[in-house]
Amino acid sequence: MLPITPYHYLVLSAALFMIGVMGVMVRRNIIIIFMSIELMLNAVNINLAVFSQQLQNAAGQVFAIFVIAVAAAEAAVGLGIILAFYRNKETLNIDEINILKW
Amino acid sequence: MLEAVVFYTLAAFILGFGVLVVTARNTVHSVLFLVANFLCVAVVFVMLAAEFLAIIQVLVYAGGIVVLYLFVVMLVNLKRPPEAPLDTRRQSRAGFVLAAVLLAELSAILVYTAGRPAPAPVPGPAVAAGTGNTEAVGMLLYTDYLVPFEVASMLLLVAMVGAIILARKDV
Amino acid sequence: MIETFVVPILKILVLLNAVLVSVTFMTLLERKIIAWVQVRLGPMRVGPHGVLQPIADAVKLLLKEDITPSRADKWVFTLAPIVSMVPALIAFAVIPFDREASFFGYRIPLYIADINVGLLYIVSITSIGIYGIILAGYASNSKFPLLAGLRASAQLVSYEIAVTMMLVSLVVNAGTLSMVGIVEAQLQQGVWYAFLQPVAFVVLFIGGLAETNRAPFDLPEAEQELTGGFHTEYSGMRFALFFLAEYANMIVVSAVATTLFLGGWLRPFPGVEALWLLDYVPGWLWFFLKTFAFIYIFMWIRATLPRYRYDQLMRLGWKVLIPLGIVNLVITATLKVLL
Amino acid sequence: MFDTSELVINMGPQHPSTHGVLRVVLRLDGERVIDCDIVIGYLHRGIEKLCEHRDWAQIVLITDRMDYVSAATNNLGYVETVEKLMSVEVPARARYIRTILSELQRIASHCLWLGTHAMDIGAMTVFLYAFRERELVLDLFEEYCGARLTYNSMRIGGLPLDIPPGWDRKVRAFCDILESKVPEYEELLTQNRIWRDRTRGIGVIGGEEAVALGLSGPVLRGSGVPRDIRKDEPYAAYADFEFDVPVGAAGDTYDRYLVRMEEFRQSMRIIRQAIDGLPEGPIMGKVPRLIKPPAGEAYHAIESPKGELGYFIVSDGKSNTPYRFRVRPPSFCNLQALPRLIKGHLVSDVVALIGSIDIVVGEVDR
Repeated sequence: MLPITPYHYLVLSAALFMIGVMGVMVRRNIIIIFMSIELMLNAVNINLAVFSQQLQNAAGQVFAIFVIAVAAAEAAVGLGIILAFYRNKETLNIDEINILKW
Repeated sequence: MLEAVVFYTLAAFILGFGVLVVTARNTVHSVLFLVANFLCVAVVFVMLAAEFLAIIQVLVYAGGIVVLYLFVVMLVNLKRPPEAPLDTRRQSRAGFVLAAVLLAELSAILVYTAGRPAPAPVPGPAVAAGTGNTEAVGMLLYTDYLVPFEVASMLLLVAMVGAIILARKDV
Repeated sequence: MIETFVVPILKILVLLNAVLVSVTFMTLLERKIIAWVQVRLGPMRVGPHGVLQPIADAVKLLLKEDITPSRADKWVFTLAPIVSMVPALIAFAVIPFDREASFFGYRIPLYIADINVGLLYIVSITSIGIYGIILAGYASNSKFPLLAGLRASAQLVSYEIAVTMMLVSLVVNAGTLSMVGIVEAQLQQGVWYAFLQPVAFVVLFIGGLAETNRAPFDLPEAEQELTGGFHTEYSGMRFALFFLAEYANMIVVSAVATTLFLGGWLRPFPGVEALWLLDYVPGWLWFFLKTFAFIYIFMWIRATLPRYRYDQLMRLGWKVLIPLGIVNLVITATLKVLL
Repeated sequence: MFDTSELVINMGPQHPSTHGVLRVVLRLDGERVIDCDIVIGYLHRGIEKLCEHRDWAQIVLITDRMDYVSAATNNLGYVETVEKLMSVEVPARARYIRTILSELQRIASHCLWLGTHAMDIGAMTVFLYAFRERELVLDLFEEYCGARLTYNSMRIGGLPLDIPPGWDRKVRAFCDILESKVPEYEELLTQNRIWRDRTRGIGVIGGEEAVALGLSGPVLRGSGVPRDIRKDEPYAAYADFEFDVPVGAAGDTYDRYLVRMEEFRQSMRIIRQAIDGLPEGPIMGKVPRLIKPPAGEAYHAIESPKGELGYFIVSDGKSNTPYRFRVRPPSFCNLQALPRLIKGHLVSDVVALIGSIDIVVGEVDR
């Protein structure tokens, strides 16, 4: 086994990102799509942490913390919208959430 | 050696749980795999000497955001059967293709840069020996990144108000 | 080799066993204490004064049929008790019982790890424990547990905010996040933080009651309303795990409160030289005495107070404790800057 | 908070807080109760019909089984109704002892109510304290008639037994004990912040509406209506004693609680007066060996611990069984206020309200 370099982490991050993209594209359940977005954000966070360590600069971690804060805001509002929507339409399928009016 | 073992195990778990999040038939299981995934990512952060980030990851992501997801899924799941896992129409095939293209692009970047020397360290704030990175992160947050920090707090406040308004019955 | 592997593993084994055994006997302790409050005797049949009752209970629960409801989500149903038990146990990793003790010539610190984010570690680990209750509520596929699960998630998430807020003002005083560091800071400043931060202390105690689902905040398992709450559908050992997790959490909260506010292994009035006689009592004994006092108060409260209602609980959390936390934090920080 | 749909929950018939086999079907919006249905009948034993096939003296024993935590008042209501039908004069001593017994019974019943009500709201110590005192009452009953729950303690025309020697002293001693214990309960509950938060403003019902719903007993008096049959239409020996009728003001769960707590004190007051003034004399009036009331009908109500317990009995004057036997049980009539009281409150309040109404399912279903 080779020593673990930042490239290993980057590949891991890319693969995780890819899984997230796949989830967004393939799944139709809006909650799953939200979770796939969270996966992608996590992949980004891994990247930031790796670069932070590589460059000996904590700013990368600060960015990761901002990402988490934004993810929290996104989850709160997004799930609020989902619930409000679900109350009216009784569906979570994103294909049926395409009319922007009800 | 130990690092390699831990890394590969973690990587396997992270990717495995990631795939399960996307493919699980039951949304609640999906959320659970997401939690497991986040916990593994937190361990990766510890390996990268970012303890504070790891803790925040567990506290905010696993302990806060995903609880919210679970909450919503439980409420929504009360009445309906789980949906079919994958969309069988063309769209899903297109999704696979697009994702593969993106993967190819990213790996191309990696391959392209693989031979180059690693960039030199950028001097950050001085980290006193033995105190870990919590102080460093805190220092940065409250000095250089004070404005973004305040903006983030405003964002959270607005999100909170928005969520409360959205969740009200009489929208 | 011995230093890096054998000693920590031994410590972990000893601690795990100690926690599990004390958790088992805490069930007896609670029954006895409540019985005495209620002018009863409590368990008396198994062993002298019922001291073997926990063992009898454990055997009974182990031998009982372990029922999984047919419409339950089997995997999650099995996972839930484990998820609630594990965080309670691993939280002990950073709790310092004493500075160090000597065994056969070795000077061994009486804690498993002293990480520099120890306090945050505990907060984050306990936030994972919520999943056990929510998942149990969901997986049972039954209405009472579901209601309990919803109650629990809302309750725990909101009280966590208040407690964390208070911990922040404590950290402002201590200047460190390490559990050992916090105790040392109390030694240096010569005062228990319970006297320096009385508001934080009280709120942490109330929040601790809420986070361990103890009376008067035991809504998720309110027997009279929800017929047992989230563990209605559980039986046998899985039920026992929930029970043990609750008690283990109680120990964690008590131990954390002791470390943070009552000076951990320090003797009372660590700054007063005149009480040097107290230094002869070993530190870990002080620690256990203080922790026990906390646990006793937990049980005492359970025997005395009625139960809050869900909306009152949320009101208390959001409209009293959290604003109190913010005010306390602002005052602490201001004083810290000015002084 | 986040809810999307109504949830229907079955509370009971097996549920720790429905006080027996009561089934309450709740329709919830989140934790808020939109509506509720009460399903009764799980404990129906056909007592009224059964009584129409037993002769007059045997029925006393069946009435024990209605409100089984308050058997003596059930007996009293029945025997007084038959006495009214037959126009029998009951000797003073018997009437005094009956009064003592029914007030002791009231204390026992209120102890049970207090214990279970507090337990439902989560104060489990009060439960054991209240049961400790109830046990003393049961001891007194055991000494008087040998039974601890279903006493069969009265006869048409009087009493089966005179009080045992020294019993009056023990009753007085019990009153002294209880006198010191009631403040103990109050200390745990009345001023307790959580208790007040849990009971104040819960299940408010105004006086007029309470009357319209046919409520009686402490539930009615909690709403401020000073209706007490002991005072308004005195029976047994109540006319000879001084006592107050406590009333509430707000008509909520807390006021109903206060009313019952005050009734503990008033009951002790009545018992003490009765013991002091206990006349000598026979304990049985003049009744024929074979009881056969003349043709006619009678309705007679007494104030049982739970409210107005009325018996309506028709005799055809020929057979030695009642022609028609009908009970107006206070629990049943009070229970019908539950849906009205519950609406808009939370699940936790449901148990507080069921406790506050103080039902015994044996009496509801008969």
